[in-house]
Parts: sequence; C-alpha cells; structure tokens
Amino acid sequence: MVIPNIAVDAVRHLGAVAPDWPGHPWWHWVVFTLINIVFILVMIIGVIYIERRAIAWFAARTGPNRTGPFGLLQAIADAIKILLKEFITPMNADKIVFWIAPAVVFAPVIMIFAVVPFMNGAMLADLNIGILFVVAISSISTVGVFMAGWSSSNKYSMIGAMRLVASVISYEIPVVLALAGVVLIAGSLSLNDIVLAQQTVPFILVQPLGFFLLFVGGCAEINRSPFDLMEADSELVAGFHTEYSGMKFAMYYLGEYGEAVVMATIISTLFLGGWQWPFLPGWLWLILKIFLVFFTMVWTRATLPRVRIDQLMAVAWKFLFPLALINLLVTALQVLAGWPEDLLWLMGIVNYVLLGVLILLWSRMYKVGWGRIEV
Amino acid sequence: MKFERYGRGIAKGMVVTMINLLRPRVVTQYPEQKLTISQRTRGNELVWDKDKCTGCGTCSKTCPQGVIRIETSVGDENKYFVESFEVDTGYCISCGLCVEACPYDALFMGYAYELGRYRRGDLVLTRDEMASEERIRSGYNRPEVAETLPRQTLLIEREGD
Amino acid sequence: MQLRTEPYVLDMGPVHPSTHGVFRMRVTLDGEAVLNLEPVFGYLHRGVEKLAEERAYSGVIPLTDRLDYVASMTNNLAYVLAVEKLAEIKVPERAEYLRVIMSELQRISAHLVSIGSFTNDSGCYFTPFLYMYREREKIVDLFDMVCGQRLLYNYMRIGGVSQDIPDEFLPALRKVVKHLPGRINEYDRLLSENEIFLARTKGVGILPKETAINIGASGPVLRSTGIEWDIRKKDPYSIYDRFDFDIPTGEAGDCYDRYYVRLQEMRQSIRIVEQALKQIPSGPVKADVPQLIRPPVGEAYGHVEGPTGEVGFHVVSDGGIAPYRCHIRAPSLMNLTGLYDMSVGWKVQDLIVIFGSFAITMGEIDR
Amino acid sequence: MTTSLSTWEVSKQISEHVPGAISETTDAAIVVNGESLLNVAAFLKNTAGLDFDYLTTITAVDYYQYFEVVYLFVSMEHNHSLVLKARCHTRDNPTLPSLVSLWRSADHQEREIYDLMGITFEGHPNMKRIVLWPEFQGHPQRKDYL
Repeated sequence: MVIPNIAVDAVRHLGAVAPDWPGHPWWHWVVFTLINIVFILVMIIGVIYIERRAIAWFAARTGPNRTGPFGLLQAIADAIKILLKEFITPMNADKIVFWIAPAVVFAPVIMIFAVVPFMNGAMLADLNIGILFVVAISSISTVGVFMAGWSSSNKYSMIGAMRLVASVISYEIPVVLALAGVVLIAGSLSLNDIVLAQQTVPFILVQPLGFFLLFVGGCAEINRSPFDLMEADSELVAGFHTEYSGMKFAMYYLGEYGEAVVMATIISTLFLGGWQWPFLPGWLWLILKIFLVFFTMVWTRATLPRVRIDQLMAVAWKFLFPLALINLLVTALQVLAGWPEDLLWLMGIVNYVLLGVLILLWSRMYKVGWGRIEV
Repeated sequence: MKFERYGRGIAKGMVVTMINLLRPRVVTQYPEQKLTISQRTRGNELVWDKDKCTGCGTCSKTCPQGVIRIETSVGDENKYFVESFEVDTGYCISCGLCVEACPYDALFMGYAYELGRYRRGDLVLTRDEMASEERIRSGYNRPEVAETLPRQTLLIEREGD
Repeated sequence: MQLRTEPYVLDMGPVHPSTHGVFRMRVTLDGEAVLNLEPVFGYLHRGVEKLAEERAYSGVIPLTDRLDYVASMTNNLAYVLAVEKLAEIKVPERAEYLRVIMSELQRISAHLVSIGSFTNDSGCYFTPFLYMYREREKIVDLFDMVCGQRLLYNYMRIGGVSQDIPDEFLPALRKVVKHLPGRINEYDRLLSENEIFLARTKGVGILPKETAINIGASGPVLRSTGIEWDIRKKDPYSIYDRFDFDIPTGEAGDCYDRYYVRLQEMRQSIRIVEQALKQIPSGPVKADVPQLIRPPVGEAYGHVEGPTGEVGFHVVSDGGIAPYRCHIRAPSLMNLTGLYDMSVGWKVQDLIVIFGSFAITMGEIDR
Repeated sequence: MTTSLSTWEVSKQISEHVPGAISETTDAAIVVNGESLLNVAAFLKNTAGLDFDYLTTITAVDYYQYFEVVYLFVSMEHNHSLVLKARCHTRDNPTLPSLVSLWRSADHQEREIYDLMGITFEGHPNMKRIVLWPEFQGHPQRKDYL
C-alpha cells in the first residue's frame, strides 16, 4: 500500500501545480492519461469480478474461482481467450460502420474520467463545466450502439439498439435534472469543487431524491437490470451485439462495464463524497465507494425482473421526470433562501420528508399504460 | 406498474436475495469434490456375472433398444455357453429393464458415471469387459448389493434448514 | 410528417434462449408489437408413437420418460394406468401410495422448474431460477435414491412400481416435506408482490374462460382462468380420492395467475405427500405381472393430471406383446393453441413472458 | 368421477336428430359415418344434457382395412365423457370433416393426424404438416410405412 500512496501523492502534487487548463505542464497530461486508462481498465476488471462473484452468490452459486487466487484473474483469462477468437463479420453487414462502432462505444468511457478527481485536485483536467462534460460525453456511446445495431443487419440487434436510443434519450432528462440539484447546492459545475463541498455532509443526506433519481436513471442509462432492455438476454438473444465476436465483442463488454464504473463513479463523487473520508487515502475511498455503488446495482440485477419498453418510458416520463422537476424546484428555493451552511442537516431532514411524501403521492397518482395494441 | 404499495414488494424481494447471499452455497466443485451417488445408480456400464448367467437371453428380449447381443452354444452338461455378449452403450438408454428381467440375478447396472470415450467403437462393451472384477456393481434392483455401497449424499442433509 | 412503416417478420427460434427447447415462432412485428404469430413445431420429433408400436409394453415406459422430461413420473403413470386399464391389473396398495408420492413430488419439482424458467423469461437474471433448482435438487435426490437416475426415472411399472423404496427414503422425504413450505413461502415473498413482476405479468396474455375450454387447455393454464378442473378431483385415478386437497384457481387467466396457480399447487402437493406419508402401508409393490404382458384386444385411455396438464395415453391392443397404437395426448400442444389469441397485440417482451407462462416442454409437443 | 355415458342411449338420441349417422354402436364407443361426423359433433356439443364442451383427444388408428379416428369428448359441466369414432375406408386419400369450427383443440391434433396418418380434414383452416417438414413424402404413422 505504500508505493501507490506515494505515487498518488506525487501525482496530486503535480496536478496541484496549475489547476487552470491551458497552463499545465505537458507531463501532467501524459501521467494522468496513463493513470486514467490504467484506472478504468483495472476498475473494469474489478467490477467484472464483483459482478460475477456477487451475482453468483446471490444465486447460490460460487462464481469464478479457478483462475488465480479467488478467481481474481478470471477477467484476464476471459480477455486472453476472447483475443484468440475469430472475428466474424456478417455478410450483409455495413462493414465500415460495423467496425467503427465498438470504438465509438468504448472511447467515451475513458474520456469521462478526465474530470473525475481521485484526490483533491488529482485529475486530468479540472474543467469548470465538469458535469456538463460528463453528461455530454456519456451520450456519445449511444451513437456507437445504434451504429452496431444498424450495421449488423440483424433484427434482434436493431430492436435492441432502438430500445437503447429510446431509453437513453428519455433518461438523460431526469438524470441531468437530478445532477442540477447537487450543482445548485455545491455552487459549481466542477467535480472537484462538488467533492470539496461535501466536506461535512455527503450530498446523499441532503439530496436523497436526487440520489434516488440518479441511481434509477443511471441504471437505465447504462442499461443495467431492471432496465437492461437493449440486450435483454431472454428476448433479444444479446441485443445489439448479437453479431459481434472476438475483440470487438470484448470492446462492448468492456464498454458496458466501463459505463457502469463511470456511473458508479459519478454517483459516489456527487452523492457519497468522492475521495472525502478520514483515515484511508482518498483514492482508496473512491474505489471502495465505486464498488459499493456497483454492488447495489448487482443486487438489483439479481433480484428484479426486467421492465417492458413502454413501462420503461413511463417510468422516465411519468415518474422520474416530475420528481426531478420538483426536486430541482425545492432545492433551488432552498438555495435561493440562503440556507445557512451549518443547518445543512436540517435541509437533509426536510428533503427526506419530501422524498417520502412524493413517493407516496406518486404511487397513488401514476400508472403505466396498457401495453396491448389492438390488431 | 403501479406502486400501490410504495415499492414494498421490491424491498421484500431484495431482502430475500440478501438472505440467500448469506446462506451457505450448495454447489460442489465437481472434479475435486464428488458427491456419493445413489446406491441404485443406473450407470450404463453393465456388470455381468459369468457364473450365474445361463445364457437365457431374457435381457436381450426385454431391452427396448435392442442393444444387447448374446450368442450362445450348447456346452457340456447340456448348459448354454455364452460365446459373445455385447452391449452397445452408445444406444443404451440406461432404463435398467434388462437387470430387472434377469431371472438369475446375473446382470447388474454399473456404479460408475464417468463414461466418456474418444471413439464410438469403445462404447461397445464386450463379454470380458462386462465380467471384469474392477467394475463396481450398482444396487439397482439388487438390494443385497445396495447394502454394501456407501450412503448417498443428500442435499437436504447438507443444507439443513 | 407521415413516416412510412411496415411490418417485418422475425423468426424466434428454433435456437433462441427463451423457447424452452427448439420451438419456433414466426412472428410478424410492427415495431415491437406482435401482429401475427405462427408456431412451428417438429424440431424435436422423434416419432415416439411409432417407436412405441415396436416395443413391448414395458419397453414403452422409458420412452414416456422422454416426453415431458421435467415430469417423467407423471408420464410413466399415465401410460401405466392406460395399460392397467386395458389388462385389468390390480395394483398393490403400497405401490399406489408410492405412485402418488412420486407424482406429487414430481409436480413440485416440475412447477419449480416452470416458475424458475418463467422468471428467467421475465428477466430476473437467473437468481430465482437457481433458487428453484436448488429446491428441485432435494426432490431429485429422492428420486435418485429410489430409482437410480435424476431425470429419466422409469420408475412406474405395469402393476406397480419397479422396486420398493430404500429404508432411508421416508426419513429423508419427511425432512424435505418439512423443509419445502418455508422455502416456497420465501420465493412467494421474492416474486409475488414484486411490483415489476406484477407489471410484467398482471393482465398480460389473458386467456378467456370459454377459449380455454375450447382450445382444450388443461392444467394450470385452464385453472388460472377460474375453472376448477383437476383430474385428480374430477376423475380420481390411483388413490387420489383418499386425500384432502384443494384446487387452486386464478381469476383473470393472465400470466400472473398461471404463475400463482403453480405456486399454490406446490403447497397442495406437499399436503398430499404429508397425508400419504401418514397412511402408507407396507406390503408388496408390484403385482404379479409377466415381463412380456399381452393385454386382451381392446383400447383404453389413461390420463393423469401432469404438471402441465392432462397427460393421456390412448393405448390400442391387438393382443400382441407390443401396443398396436399408442397415442399421447400432450397437454402443452393443446395449451399452445391459445398462444395466438393471448399474444397478438402485445410486445415482443410480453410474447416471451406469455410463452414462458405455459411452461411447455418440447419433448412432449413434438414427441 | 367422470362417468362414461351409455353409448346406447346417446346413439339413440343421435339417430333421432341426425338420421343415418350411426353405423355401429358398441359398449365402449359410437361409430358414426364420416359424412355426418360434423353434424353429430355439433349435436353433442350443443344439446342440453350432453354439453360436450371439451374435446380431450383425437387418435387415429390404422387397421389396414380402414382408418379409425377416435374422439374423446368430455363435458366439464356434467363431468361425463363419450367416445366417438369415425372410419375412413380408403387408403389413398382418406378424408373426414374437421371439427376445428366446434373445438379449436382439434386444430393441432388434426394437423398431426394429417401429417402422420395422412387423413385430410376438410374445413381445417391450416391443413399443413406439423411435425415433419413440408417436402416429406408419406405418412409414417401408417402401419404399411417402413
């Protein structure tokens, strides 16, 4: 534990030299680009392990335990196996699009980590529009998925891709509105500033509704169960990547878990205090929080059935969207009224009561539509 | 979806899965860990008792698949001598009817279960293979053999409640 | 602006994760909504009925195992009942009890499989499925102990059962019977109130009462529409008239009711097994029936209430050692007649759920 | 207990309403002419007191001289059953009227009989092979099929 600690401290020191964008020394970019790529790959291996282990434990199985100690090297073994596989291109596929699509899906995942602080100021670029950057970049992978679904010339892929586009576009709105509440309280769009603002109270205690919305919306946006409609394995075989094999498939696989890591990182940065916490080094706290959030996602995946596509849309537009608006309005009023800094806990209590009342109310008011059409 | 009960059902389900996460796992790691199989296992490696068999061919007649081939000739003391006795286990459906039909208790189901072969021809069991002493007899329809075999592992006993 | 759309045809199956074997549905879709559906059978056709004509009466029993391979015991029983009716064989008392115990355990295990795969179809990622398989394993252990195999039991014989149960069977069965209700309640909690599960299954794929009768539906599919029709009650075979149990019925005839009827039926089956355990006498387990039985010329229809519905065997004898004709009434084949009515207009996802709620086995449909 | 209706009484009733339909009555079953099968079936379904609303199973048996199709009807209301038989005496192109218009449970079963036994059911909306592929020659369930 000593060596990484020193390394990260050094890096943080380097990063803190000049937080403004254009004035950075060149080695800052190199070092952090490397750190980001390594971090995301290691985290992907980590979450894949957690996913496979936890879902196996939930299902009364053991999970991977053959490769390495406790099966920790399973993801690497899978990667080696998948590298040796033949890559098959369907005859009727739109070849160029088919080949580009995996890169389009995977690249944004790495890009997002540019603005995530591992410790105070230890980040690739402390953009003053950090959250906006996250929201904008994370939508790009949708294009990649749609490219894959379109170019595969497979009906299952096409249905999966259409579902994904529909769901991501709808869920973007409640997610962004949920983020806005945090931004209002923190008073900044920069992720580092938001983490610093959680010095005393993590925002999950202040913004419970925002957390709930971001968690549900985030699950939908990265297509995790119960909203994993785009690759609904019991209906669409494998959704948009049905026709992919070999390393291209691995790119989707990595991209999918990379998105999960990103979403878990955003949630833990915005609501769980990011690297803030005593005793342990900050980057370790961040990793632990990411794993915790991810574990919750696995837990829901292990328990819940999948929703239908119209129900998915109904949840976004009839349930999450109004709640997000109300949350934003209430938070804005609270901030506008100049809520005293040391009474933040009271704001938390008020918001929790609000969460309860709203969920009770909406349970009564909201109904998803009748799924059948007349033929 | 109507949250008439405010998502209580989902919460209940989550609790159930969490309880099951904490339960001991029932999976066994097969090649290293092996459970004791049933005393009456119908492994299709038939075991044949050369001394008891009279060559009546009842097994062959009862076999629904018709995979038991038995050739006999009249030997000394007017007894049948079994010249060849073959079972193509590739076609055997392990139904156990031959063992039940045998009037002299000369045929037994096998206790073995790892029966993969590389060649299809190897699946045909010959007279000597079936009479081999190394084969363990299963207790299917042979209670006296069943008593000698170890007790079967039961999940209900491993898991308890 | 008017966008031009056109329906397209999607071949679901024969190789598809949710077709429970090798079933194929030619589905015409408008976006995600099902406009037309044509089931295509026959990918697992092995000609069991023809094969049965060339085997001795006892040799057909292993074939019946391979029809509905998640419910071999009840298939065995249906065939054996038909032959016994034909040959007028009296079955010993203990064998009757063993038959009842085995078929009720089989019903529990088959329902566990159906519920498990149904939840899998509705999108639970294998968790309930494996829970169900864990419980099924306890029952399969018992079957293994009795008849030496875990899937294709081949236990019933003409005139009884193949062999008596070993000594440790009854204590183990008592333990299982004591253990299972708690687990069933647990899975009830896991699924029956889950809002997402309700949203996916309630009101989906409704089969009206009249249609259910008209298409010849049976088993949980029929009972979920509210019709109290259970052959164990209405035409008691074996010794079912000695047991006290209820017929769980649904109300709407939707996917949820089919699921819930199965869940409640498991409880009733446990009740029957408990009663049978108290009453089981000692004695012989097989009537004195020759291995190559020759029933008199005639025909008989034997049916039982299998886990999927009424499993029937229509056996025609010409006095020989092999059945002259052996027709199998496959409950799943009849139930699937209603698939079109139930799924047209719903989405692809609902189609999978509706199809999963039948709990079909292709071995039985294609034969 | 599902009671088997007395075939003699039912056949008397049938012959009153559909004259000339019965060709033979035994203790176990009523054999009707192929041409009047649909009328008899409709009579069985719609007559109060009989109300056979459930067609349990259809079996076709090949007796070399003729094909016999066995229908087993059950009434859920009265819990009684009846076996009805119809015969086809040709081997080349045996036909019988289809009962799909009355009981849709006949749908798949008649297709299966057509497929395996080669009996065509007239009036069936979708008389195609069900378990074998469309190009298949012959009808394997027949006794002379080798």
